Amino acid sequence: MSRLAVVVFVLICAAFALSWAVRAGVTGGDHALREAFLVTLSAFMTLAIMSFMYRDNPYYKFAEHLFVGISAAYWMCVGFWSTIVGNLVPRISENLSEFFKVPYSGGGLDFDLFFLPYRYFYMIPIVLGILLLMRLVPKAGWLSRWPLAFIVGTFAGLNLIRYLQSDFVNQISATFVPLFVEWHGFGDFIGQLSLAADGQFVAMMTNLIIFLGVLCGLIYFFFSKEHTGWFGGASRLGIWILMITFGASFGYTVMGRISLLVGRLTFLFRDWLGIMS
Amino acid sequence: MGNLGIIIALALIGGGLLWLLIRAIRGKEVNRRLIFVFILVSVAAPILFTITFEMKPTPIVQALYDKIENLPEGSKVLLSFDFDPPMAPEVQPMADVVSRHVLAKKHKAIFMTLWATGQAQFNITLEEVIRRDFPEARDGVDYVDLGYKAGNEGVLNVIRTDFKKMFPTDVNTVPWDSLPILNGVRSCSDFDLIISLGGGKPGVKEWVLFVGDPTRVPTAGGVAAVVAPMLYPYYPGQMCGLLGGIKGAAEYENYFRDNHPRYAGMTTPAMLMMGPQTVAHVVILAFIVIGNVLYFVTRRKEVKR
Amino acid sequence: MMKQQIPRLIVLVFGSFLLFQFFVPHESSEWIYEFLLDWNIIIGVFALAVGIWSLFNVHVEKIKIRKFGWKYSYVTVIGFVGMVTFGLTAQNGQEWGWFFPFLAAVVLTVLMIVQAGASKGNALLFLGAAAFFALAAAVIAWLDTTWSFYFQTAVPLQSFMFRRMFDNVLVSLHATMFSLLAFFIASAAYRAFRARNVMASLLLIAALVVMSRFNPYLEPIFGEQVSRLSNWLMNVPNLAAQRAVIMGVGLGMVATALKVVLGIERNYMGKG
Amino acid sequence: MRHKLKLVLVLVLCAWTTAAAQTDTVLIDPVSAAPVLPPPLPVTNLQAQDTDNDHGHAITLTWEKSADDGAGRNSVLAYEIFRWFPFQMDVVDALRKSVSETRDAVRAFRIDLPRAEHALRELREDPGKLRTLRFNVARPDDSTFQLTADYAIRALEDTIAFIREHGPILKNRIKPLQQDLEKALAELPQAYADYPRDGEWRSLGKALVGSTSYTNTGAKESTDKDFIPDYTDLYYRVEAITVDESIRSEAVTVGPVQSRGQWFHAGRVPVLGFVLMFFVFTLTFVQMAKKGANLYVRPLSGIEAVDDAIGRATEMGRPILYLLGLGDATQVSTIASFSVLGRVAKRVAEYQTSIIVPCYDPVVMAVAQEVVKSSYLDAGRSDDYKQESVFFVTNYQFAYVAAVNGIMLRERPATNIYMGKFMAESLLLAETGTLAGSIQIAGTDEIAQIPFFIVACDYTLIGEELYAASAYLGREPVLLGSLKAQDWAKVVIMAVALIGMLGTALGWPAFAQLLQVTG
Repeated sequence: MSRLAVVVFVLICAAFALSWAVRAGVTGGDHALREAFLVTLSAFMTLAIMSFMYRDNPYYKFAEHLFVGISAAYWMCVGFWSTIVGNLVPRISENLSEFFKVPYSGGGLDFDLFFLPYRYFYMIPIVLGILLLMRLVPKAGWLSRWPLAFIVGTFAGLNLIRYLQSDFVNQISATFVPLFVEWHGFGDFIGQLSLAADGQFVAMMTNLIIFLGVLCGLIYFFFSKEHTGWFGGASRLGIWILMITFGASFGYTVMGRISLLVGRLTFLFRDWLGIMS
Repeated sequence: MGNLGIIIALALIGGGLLWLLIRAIRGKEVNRRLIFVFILVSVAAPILFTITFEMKPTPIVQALYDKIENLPEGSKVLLSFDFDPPMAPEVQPMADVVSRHVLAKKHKAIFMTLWATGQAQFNITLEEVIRRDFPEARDGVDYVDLGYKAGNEGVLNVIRTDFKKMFPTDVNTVPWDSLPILNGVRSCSDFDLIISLGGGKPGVKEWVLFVGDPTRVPTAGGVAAVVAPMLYPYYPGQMCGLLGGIKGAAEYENYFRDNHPRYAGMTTPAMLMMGPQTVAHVVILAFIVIGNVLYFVTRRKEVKR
Repeated sequence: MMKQQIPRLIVLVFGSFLLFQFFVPHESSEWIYEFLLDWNIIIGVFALAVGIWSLFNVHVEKIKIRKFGWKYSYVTVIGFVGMVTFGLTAQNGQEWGWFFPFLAAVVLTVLMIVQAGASKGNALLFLGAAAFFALAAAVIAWLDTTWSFYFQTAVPLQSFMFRRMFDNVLVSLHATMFSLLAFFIASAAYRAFRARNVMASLLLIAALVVMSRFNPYLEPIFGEQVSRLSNWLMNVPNLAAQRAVIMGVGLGMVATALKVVLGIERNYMGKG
Repeated sequence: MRHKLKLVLVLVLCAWTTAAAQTDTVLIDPVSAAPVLPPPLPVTNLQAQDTDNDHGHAITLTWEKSADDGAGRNSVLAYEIFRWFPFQMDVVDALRKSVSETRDAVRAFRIDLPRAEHALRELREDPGKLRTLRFNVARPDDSTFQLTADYAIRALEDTIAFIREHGPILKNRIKPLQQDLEKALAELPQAYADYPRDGEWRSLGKALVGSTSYTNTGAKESTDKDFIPDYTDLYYRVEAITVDESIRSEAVTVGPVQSRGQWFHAGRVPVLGFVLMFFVFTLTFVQMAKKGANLYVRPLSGIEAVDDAIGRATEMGRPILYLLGLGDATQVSTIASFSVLGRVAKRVAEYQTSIIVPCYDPVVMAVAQEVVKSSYLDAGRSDDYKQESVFFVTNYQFAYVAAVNGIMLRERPATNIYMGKFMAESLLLAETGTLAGSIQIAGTDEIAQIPFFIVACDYTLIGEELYAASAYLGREPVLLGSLKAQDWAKVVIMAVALIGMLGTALGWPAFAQLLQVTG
């Protein structure tokens, strides 16, 4: 650790200690010290992460590693409560759920399946889970493929069908837009031809563009045909439309990202430094 | 004082950009860290010295507003808080204003969350909106919080057919059957409107795909700007309205406040946030311009060589 | 056979079941469907354990081989153990009693175990120390009544320390990390939005139009047209492209899922 | 035109009837006005059948409007629907209620006891603790009452004693109650069969004026309120009611009708059609491929980059960073990413460079370890495989990002490959990668994130290309065959879309309706 680093460290500690003291003074009331400390702590974390924008440094490393540890623990605790206590226990045994004080969801009356109370069948996933733990045993590691296969398999089937319906059939039928909006014959069409945004012509053009856009987009995704000739043209049009879209949604996103920064800075200015109302 | 500050800040930014432009014409790249500094200033300044504007709602925002406005009094509206503190700056304002609107129209509000972190977010809305603006609203009668259940889309798949199975009690472990507000609610089909507020996964898209589509219940959303474009294809067919990012929230706040004088004094975080938005957008636009100037200059030089 | 065929069979059976379950509204199929979803949740519980184990392995390994920045691994371990402790205990009353000594003892126990794992040779010494600290922790837990373990109700998740660590450390770290995007999006825009070719230019122009639309100040300058144009971009080309991509992705997903169910694609499953 | 006429007619009628009513009420006092409004005519042709495409426990009623609905005297306000309930249902409900209540009580006791005891201990030690007591003691209901320490102690003692005494009793009461409930439920079918003895008609709700159908959906669990048993004779009754609830048409009864679950969902036929189409396509083309039909695939720059990238890493002697994204093992994009990982890892093993795979989800990690291991096995370098190279970081989005960013800046990988499901972190990762000077190849189906990858990465696989990637890298005929199948599916989509489009355009919506998925 170089001398400079030590000096910087000392300075930073001093600065935050000071801000802690000031904050405590400002807030007052009982637990003032504690509350002030917590705010200062989170301000420190904020700045430690932001220092990454300059370059990688010990403070960022510290924050990063703490982040990993705490978040893993948080995820584990929540998982424990919501999954084990919240979902597993109430389903397998009444006594256990009484011990964990969660409502027993097996229902007062369970019915038999193959002459066994059906909750016994929850032993199967538990066994699968134990097989998953077999990974930790080098010799029996391959056993863990069974639960993995189960998870992957079930959800492959599930997603297959759900996406087929929603991303597919529904989207296709959504492309069935009327080409001729309120069509009353050609003469009529010529008669009131206008470029008004809500006019008939514009509406028809819009529908047409959308439809062609979808087709070209799909053509771009063709893998087993050379993109040459009219086909190539269409696919180029397709990728152009895609690019426009991506540009647009990039532009749209900037807003959101800035909001987040606003959120953080507001915290620093208002809750920590107290220099804004 | 505020004005002075903002003027100085803007002058600083403008001058700096001009200088960078000149350097660009001379063919000098802009240092990454310099860009960061500019962004920091352009966001920080408008926060310290506030600016706000009036704005009118875009149709897709209007659609959600009208939907809530026109539901018969006492309809059951399900609001799902599918976001977390980091996303909160964007989504919390929507959650607040939409909840306020729902309760103001005397609808029955049923709150839940698919994110472990959503519960804390709801508590904020509970304090800031429900307890403050609607002291008369009773828990379990006018609104109820069902809390969080793990399982993401799994939860949706279950509650689509059987709500009680996933939520046997509300967040305060009051049993389902003793909550009057939930009388006649068996599955998601029994709601008149489903609103998911979130920006991640599971979020609005999952609600539409796993619940909205199969049950044909009108579904709307308030989302972080990043996912908004992705949801446009679902409107108006599979969704009945969408608030995209802080602008959507600001428009909604503005429109709601103008049409419900009773809440004229309400907080409008989203509208306040439009100030930094504006300046930062200008700065980024400027940087894009500078980048292109630089590009053409360098290319001309290469051509010369 | 056991290593390959059975997993493949499992995938085929459950995959195709859930595939056709969709078309069978009957109660019994519904019931099995929900039952299977429960199974997945339950298996997830055990996955948790695997994850934690791996986490510890990584850091023990780092410390063992003195990998660059190994010292920080202690931070991770301490943070983890501390947070877990907060997540399983809660105060009974207002005062803290011996909670923090207990916390220290627990942390030290785990650290000693980690050391034992990382050390070459004198592992027993560390294990001994671990045992000692564990004993200390146990004694405190036994005697001190100001706080207690809550395995029964989710009280600890609302407990003071857990919530505070979440609100003041986890959230601020998370939110800050997220907000860095504001900077990166700017630098990325500066670096990449250059009219090199048609595609890049389209990307650039679309972005410019949409961005300048979210901007009350630019309204008078560019006029109504820009916001109308950006609305058009959002509603027409965006809609078309999104739809095309969604369909393509849906197609890819369906194909992949089908390959998995049919056992054509089994790269995700180890061999040998 | 004709509709318009009808409408006008109806309006006139309404106007006339209401006007008539007006004058009447004006003439004579409201009390004797009641009989003036005669009961409306009943509904006709009332039908009841099991609801289609459901899991049972639901009955749909259909009828033809009363002659006075919208026409005639136009006096109908709504239709009230009744079902015949055997009194046995009340018995069941009562039992069910007491079971659940007893359960709740027992649970509450179990939670309260330790707290009460602790509170008592605290108070005994120091009465001053009364302020911060974590237990609200029972107190008399009058505003002047002041809570004192010894009152609280006494109250707590009472509470504890009460719980200690009654807790076990209640607990023992649950089982017998349940048995009674089961017995009662067992007798339910008989009770229904006894129609019309020992039962009564109860209102289910109202259907608005003008409506001609009502669906009575019940719970499927016999333990639930409003549970409708399947395969049981049910009887329904519909009455037309007027503004004055007491004036209603005579009831029309229908029954017996039984509800049952269906074994096939007719509304989802189109989906089934597509599933079958996929089956056929995939299988045919896979067969063709196996027979060795040569299958052209157009080049994808992103894919070709992979090889060079690995070569580059080898030259620089730096590792390759492969990220599977935030998806869990259940997501298809993650599965696709697994197979890409397999290919990449094989190459890595052949070139004898190293690969780092930080994972976000333990299950994904487990699978990824299997994948990488077996790829090393295929490359014949199983002893080079290090389990630590595939590890779990944390299951918390931005903590994961923070850690990965750290890895990028410290290990300085020559190449970063992002394949799978990515969320907001995409740009964070990609920009950091650029800072670290790595070649970056990305592929995701998260449309919202593609722009960022396009902007910050050297090569990007857009949407479906991610799913094609493994086939491209593997070059196995089987997988190429499935690519071909996907393309043909696209052709079908386009054809269908075109036909549907023209169909709607030429006012022939039948085709579009074919594709309507209901429910």
